[in-house]
Amino acid sequence: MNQPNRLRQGGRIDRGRTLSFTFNGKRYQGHAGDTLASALLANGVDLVNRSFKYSRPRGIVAAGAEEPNALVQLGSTEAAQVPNVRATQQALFEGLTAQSTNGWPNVQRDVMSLVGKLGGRFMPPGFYYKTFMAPASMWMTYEKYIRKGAGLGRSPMENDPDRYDHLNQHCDLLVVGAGPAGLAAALTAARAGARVILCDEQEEMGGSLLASRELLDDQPAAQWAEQVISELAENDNVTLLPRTTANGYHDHNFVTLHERRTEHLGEAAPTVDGVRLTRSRMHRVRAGQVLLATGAHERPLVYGNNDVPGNLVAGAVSTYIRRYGVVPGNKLVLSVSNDHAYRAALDWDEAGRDVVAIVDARRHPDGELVEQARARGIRIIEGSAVLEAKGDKRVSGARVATIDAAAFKVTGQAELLECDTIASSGGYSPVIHLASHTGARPTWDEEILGFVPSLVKGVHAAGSARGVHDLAEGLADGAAKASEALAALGKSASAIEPPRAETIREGEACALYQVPHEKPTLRAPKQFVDMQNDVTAAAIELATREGFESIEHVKRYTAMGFGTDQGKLGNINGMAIAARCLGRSIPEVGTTVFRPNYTPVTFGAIVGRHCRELFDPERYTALHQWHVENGAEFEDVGQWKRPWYFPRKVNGKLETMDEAVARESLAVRTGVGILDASTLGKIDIQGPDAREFLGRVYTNKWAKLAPGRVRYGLMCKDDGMLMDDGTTSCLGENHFLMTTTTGGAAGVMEWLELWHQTEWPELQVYFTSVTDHWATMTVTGPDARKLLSEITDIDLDREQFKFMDWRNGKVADVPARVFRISFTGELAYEINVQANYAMHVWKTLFEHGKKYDLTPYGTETMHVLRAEKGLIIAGQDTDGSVTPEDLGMFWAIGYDKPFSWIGKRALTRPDTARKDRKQFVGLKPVDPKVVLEEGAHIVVDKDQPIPMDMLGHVTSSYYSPNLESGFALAVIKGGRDRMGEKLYVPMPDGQAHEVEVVSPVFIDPKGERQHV
Amino acid sequence: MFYIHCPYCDEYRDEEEFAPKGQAHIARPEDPESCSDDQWGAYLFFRDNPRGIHHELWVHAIGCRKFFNITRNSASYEILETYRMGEQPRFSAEHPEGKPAEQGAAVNVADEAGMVAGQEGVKA
Amino acid sequence: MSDITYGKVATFNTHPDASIPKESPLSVAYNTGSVPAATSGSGVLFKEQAFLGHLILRGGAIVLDEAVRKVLGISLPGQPLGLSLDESGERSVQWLSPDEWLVIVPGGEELDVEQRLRDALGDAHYAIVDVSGGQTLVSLEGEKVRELLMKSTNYDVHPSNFPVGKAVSVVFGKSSLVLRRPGEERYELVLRRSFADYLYRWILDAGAEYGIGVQR
Amino acid sequence: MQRYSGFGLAKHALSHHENWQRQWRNPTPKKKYDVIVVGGGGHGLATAYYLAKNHGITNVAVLEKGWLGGGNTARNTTIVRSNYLWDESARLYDHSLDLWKGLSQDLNYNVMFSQRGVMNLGHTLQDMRDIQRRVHANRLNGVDSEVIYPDQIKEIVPVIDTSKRARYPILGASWQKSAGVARHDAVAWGYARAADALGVDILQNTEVTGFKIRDGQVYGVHTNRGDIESKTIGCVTAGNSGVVAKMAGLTLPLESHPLQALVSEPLKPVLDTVVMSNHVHGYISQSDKGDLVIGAGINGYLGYGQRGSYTTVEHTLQAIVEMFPIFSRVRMNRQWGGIVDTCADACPILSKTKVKGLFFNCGWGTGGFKATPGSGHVFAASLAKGEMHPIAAPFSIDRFNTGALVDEHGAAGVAH
Repeated sequence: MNQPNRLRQGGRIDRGRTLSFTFNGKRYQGHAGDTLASALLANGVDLVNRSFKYSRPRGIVAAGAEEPNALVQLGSTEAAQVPNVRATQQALFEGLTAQSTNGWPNVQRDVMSLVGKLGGRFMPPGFYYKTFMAPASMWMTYEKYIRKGAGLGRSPMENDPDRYDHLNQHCDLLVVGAGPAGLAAALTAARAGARVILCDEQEEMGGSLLASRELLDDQPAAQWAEQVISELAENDNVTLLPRTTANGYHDHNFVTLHERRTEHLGEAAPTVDGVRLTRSRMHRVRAGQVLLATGAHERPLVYGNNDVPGNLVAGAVSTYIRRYGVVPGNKLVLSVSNDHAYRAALDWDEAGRDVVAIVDARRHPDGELVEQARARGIRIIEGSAVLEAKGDKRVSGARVATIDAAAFKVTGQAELLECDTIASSGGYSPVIHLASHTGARPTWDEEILGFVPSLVKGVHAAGSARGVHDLAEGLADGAAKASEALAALGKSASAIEPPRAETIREGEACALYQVPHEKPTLRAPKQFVDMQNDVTAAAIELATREGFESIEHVKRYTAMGFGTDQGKLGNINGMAIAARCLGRSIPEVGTTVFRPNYTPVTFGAIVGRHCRELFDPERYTALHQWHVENGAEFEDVGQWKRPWYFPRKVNGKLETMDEAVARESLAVRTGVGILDASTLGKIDIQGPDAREFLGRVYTNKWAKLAPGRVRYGLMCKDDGMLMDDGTTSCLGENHFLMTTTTGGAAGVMEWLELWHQTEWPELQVYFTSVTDHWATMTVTGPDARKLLSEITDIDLDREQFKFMDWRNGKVADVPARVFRISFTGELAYEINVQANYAMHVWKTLFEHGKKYDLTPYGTETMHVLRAEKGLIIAGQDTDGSVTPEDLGMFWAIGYDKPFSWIGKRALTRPDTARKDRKQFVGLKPVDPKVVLEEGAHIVVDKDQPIPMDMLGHVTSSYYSPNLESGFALAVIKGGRDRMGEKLYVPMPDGQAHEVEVVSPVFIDPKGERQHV
Repeated sequence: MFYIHCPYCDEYRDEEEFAPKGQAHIARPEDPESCSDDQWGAYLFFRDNPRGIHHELWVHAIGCRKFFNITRNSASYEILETYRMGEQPRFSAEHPEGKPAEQGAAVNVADEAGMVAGQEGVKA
Repeated sequence: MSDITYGKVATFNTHPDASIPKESPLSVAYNTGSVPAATSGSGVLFKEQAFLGHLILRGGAIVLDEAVRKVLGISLPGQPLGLSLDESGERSVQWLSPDEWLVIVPGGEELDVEQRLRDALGDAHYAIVDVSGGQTLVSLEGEKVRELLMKSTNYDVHPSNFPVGKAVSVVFGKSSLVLRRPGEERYELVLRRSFADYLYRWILDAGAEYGIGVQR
Repeated sequence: MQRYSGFGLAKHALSHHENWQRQWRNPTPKKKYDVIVVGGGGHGLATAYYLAKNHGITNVAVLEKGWLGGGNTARNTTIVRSNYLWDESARLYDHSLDLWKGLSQDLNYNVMFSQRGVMNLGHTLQDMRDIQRRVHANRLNGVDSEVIYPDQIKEIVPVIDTSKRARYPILGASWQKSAGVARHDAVAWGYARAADALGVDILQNTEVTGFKIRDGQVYGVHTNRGDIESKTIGCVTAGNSGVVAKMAGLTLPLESHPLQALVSEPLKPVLDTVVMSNHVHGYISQSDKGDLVIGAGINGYLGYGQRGSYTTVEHTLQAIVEMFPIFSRVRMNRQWGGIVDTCADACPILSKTKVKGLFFNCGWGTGGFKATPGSGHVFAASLAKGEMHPIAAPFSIDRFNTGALVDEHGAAGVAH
């Protein structure tokens, strides 16, 4: 028989469907409905991994999300690799390929285990902090070797073939967990007509009912679950999400649910009708109310060598037997502190295998299940516990003795019981993780010996999740809590009548966490608390001895709870041990704080479809396609794609940027060029107080700007620093069109609204963004008038249509507003048309522009041309610490305006008024071939030793084919008083370029060219 | 991930649609020129920064684009109320349970026409 | 002169002769992206209503209501997030904010509507802005539209929260748009021109699993 | 103090680790100290240590309302670098970097300062201008820093996507080889142990509830464990500074915001350096345990909840997967949040106040961890002398009134 531990019958697997899989290179078989863990156990695979620090052999301990050991690397191809998959949560599929994450050369014969065995005692908690300090220079070398041991699984080295997405959900009630309480809750809410989402992390909904011994309405509990689920599935207002983990609980009832849509089907998502399914989906749920029916995790007992394969938690044993038809061994010793766990022995017994003994820490256990076990003749060893497991790669025996739990000591002679499996139960910890994500601190409940969740507004817990472990009570609790939750929304829902469940009388549990050993903890065999991080009881004891008294300190010093399981099995035991060492109670030691995620979540699922070509919007102008077709290189400006330059093929070779820019700039200075300026922000401003408003937000004056005229303005924040600039045109007495920088558009729009809505609501003015409505084409250069006159009815006569005028008319038969403004210093017309017609106008300009060699240019040439004119680019020549005065733009500062405009007051602060502030100047390299590096700094003394005194930096720098020289703009301390001074720009190679401080206006200082 | 009741759209909307804009009720001094440097610095930079109940300015950036105020607990993140520009909060550090009705939320601008009128006193 | 000055405000007829070619904001998407054909199995049908007239109306509700009724025969939506249509369904007024509405009319009507509104409004304080070149209307129909919307926006599009006659500005992918519900089976999106290509690609990607089809 | 060494460790192993001493005492508060440091995080403990070690002032109490090192020290992404733009900040952070280099030996506590290099990527032309500007300034200030380009980036970080495919292709980066990461908890513990050994009283679970001030001079604090007197008090309370200042009747020019971070599951080593991107907004390194340590952005609202918005985490991971598409199948283990006190100019406050004897060291925003030794060092000197140390002087509160801000925003939108 190739699945030695598989029972002939029972369980919820489909024996008719056999699946093959590969683990550590060896092929095995399992069945549909198996998890990888149940299939491995069915095949008698004990050793699934090596531990992280000591490389100890490890087996499967649990059956769900709490599993600390069985982490595997999944995937048969490089691209499909998934690290650290929990075998207990991975559904088996045909062809599944997995490997242990640790162990070299393999998990059976691991070289590092020698280090673990011999060196383990040299690695107490904090050993890194105490060693590797000498000599100081060696640390990086030591660390290189330490890093070699890092990590569990490995990242794929190829790109993910899979896709992910998000679904935004809203509901009245989100029920997390489809066990008894969750199902009762969902049914209650659904029948009341509420919008319900029910999610459950497992392959199949039903939770503990799927492996329960109890009957509901005289049928197996799983049948009741099936009936409820099918009723819910029929209901349009209910969304059922199996294989879906509620992984994070965020503020105001925002819960993320991670649905694994295809991980049970294969290592990569299948393709259906030519469309690849999304591998997983994040449901971003905003719930009116949330009901947590997340159940409880069983706590294992902490005893010597409790990590040897064959040690399991008791409930997992039942789950494997009842749900998967797998008995994970032959001879069981069960060590318990409570009645509930007796089920494991009963199930084991019914599976036809040998229960060696039940070792009960209580002196006189007396519940119904105890009686049942006794009645079957199972040996019950009272007042005792397993002190220590024997065995290396599999349990071979259990040392058992009577103990005094309260006094923490062994009171009797140890007896060695031969066995291959030890199951233990120290009680049940409600799964409080999600409730704790909200910041609410859980509280210790002495009656159930566990933390119960504190709940913020809108959150409820039911069933085991709040310590109501009895089945009948849990069902009723779920229904009652759902009805309370809906009442909080003002909806009435009467709790459903729960199915009949027998009530099993259970005896009182006793508190037992770490089992005492004959030897003191520091000398006893290793007693593991957090198996994934190899944290032992001794480590916790040592931490407390060294003064780490807060549980947070203990956790951080020992790394307890920092694994991928976040201490689901170990944290409470660890706290109990810390409490014992410190002589305090568990609640005095503290609570544990859980953070999202409940279980790890694929980055891809969090990213969703916001990746690759949809990572961030690309904004296009109406002329984008022309730019692409004409070979433009693009620059990212905000989210816009702007043409950067248009390289031409010259002699079969594509121009470099420098070549293209030189050609483009000369074309503008000598002929005519054209720029797509549509990305500039444009804001329509209407209202009787529009003019007053402009006067308050701009530094300069607006009172007298007449319709038909345009003015340049500077905008500051109230700290006096330049924020944005642009031109504003007067369209009518009460009507203006403001332009902003491309990057500043949204910010300026919000800025205007902010001031209007919060400070000056009495001003009658409205702002509307028209950035996308208008396409803007700048035709500029000495031939601009000639070209434009061919296709417009506007009178372009220099006297009729002056610099800083705007006119309207038709361009290429399309109604247009034309602004005679210039960012190049040349004659320029900015043509604005409704964007739908832009392509026609643009193409018509090129048809007529052929004879003038109309040259399209991009942002780089625009930068060169404007820099030659000394025109700033806000955000490049300024950086949030530059005032209009620093820029020397006194002509644009209305000192005597009646209203104290935004930014004015700040200019007179002591530092802002300093005379030696950094001021905007031009720089001319003494060697004309030199193009200074943008960002380079300027010094007086090039030979000054480091640190050098920096005067300022180069903000813009280019080669100018017009000047036949490099030139730059800069901000320099006291720059305006340094005209003609020779300064230096030191470079990394030790050279220093000599530069002369000059006016920032390099071409046409009188502005004659733009006025022609 | 806050769920914020926009007092203008009159419904709860996700935090992603909103942008926080700092402490609420900071009025620009009426006469900046007569402010001392310290007074101007206080207006620009110095903030209450309380742990607990706090009034803050938000804008429904992707939505109605209106600015409004939120009274929120900066430790628990619970939102106690949202209110329009020009209105006064009902909840505050002094009145964590809310002011009695006759003093609080005096201006409740229900109709759109009252909008502009309701904005008077914005600077308070 | 295309500008006509209304008192102290300029209006502008943006339209040339009908013979002049025009391009909608989705032209790049159509020309360079994929345009899947609609089939009987398409769970979502995407159809652009290009070249409509879009106007932004600013002002007090009471003042505007009368003028809008007079000019368009539609009442200004009485509630926030309201959407009113005329009988033909071709003209609509949508609440955007307490003092802002979006009017959509058949293409070419916008200047006439603006001028008639201005005539009706006289000296009141208001603003009307033509934004027709800056946005486009898209309709989505089909049984999977709601799920596609859920993939794209965090707004609750369940009929109980988003009934016919409602319209909202929402986050959509990493951009934003106006989402409208003019009829039981029909949803509308108002896309900003510069984001249209991104939004189109987003919608096609989200709709792939529903066999989305584009009607042109 | 019990000296730590590899040899000592071996000796302890043989005695089953039964003889380790406490790393710090749990003393009873005295009535009076020469100096009180409020706040037992990295900066506060460093301040106390340097007061004792460099200035011979050992009658010092550190008052910590919770557990030492439990605030931002325990919550940051441990990046240590000094390539700041402005002279003032470069001096401060480079002073700190110098101290980092010998810190393990100085404290006899391995803080695992690992100089694996930090790169700040540029994705736009303006990014590159800012990077050039900062690197040039660094060089002239004597700070290790260079500009590198995609080929070099790919060589240092083979798993990064430097292709043109990206929405915002990588154009270059600034690269500080001597920068790196350190083990955050160890820094707090190392300082605590060393300060304690010099006589400093570290008082955990001791919360300041008010200040005793007479005639404009501070002379003590009220705490939940009784009043404690001192005429020199330094508040090093990070995110809680606004709340503490209020107790002394002061308002500070800062706000406390949530800042989040997250880690992946542990992976075999795949990323050896720290990679930061201002533009797509995310930063990442891999710890010695194998976790990818990822920093998310700051939220714009006030928040003392140690939680932030989920969208911030989403955006950060989008950025990480954009830069490292192979990480798409890697899984996020855990996220958490801290409270960062931020000033308008993204620079700290190291300052006297209107109350004589009361000093503040705060406003480190998102970048405090790297400054821990330097901040403690200059703040201790300032407390000892009653006058701000020259490196600290530019960071006075007055700058918010005079306008002399040290605006690091342009240079470090992700100022970690």
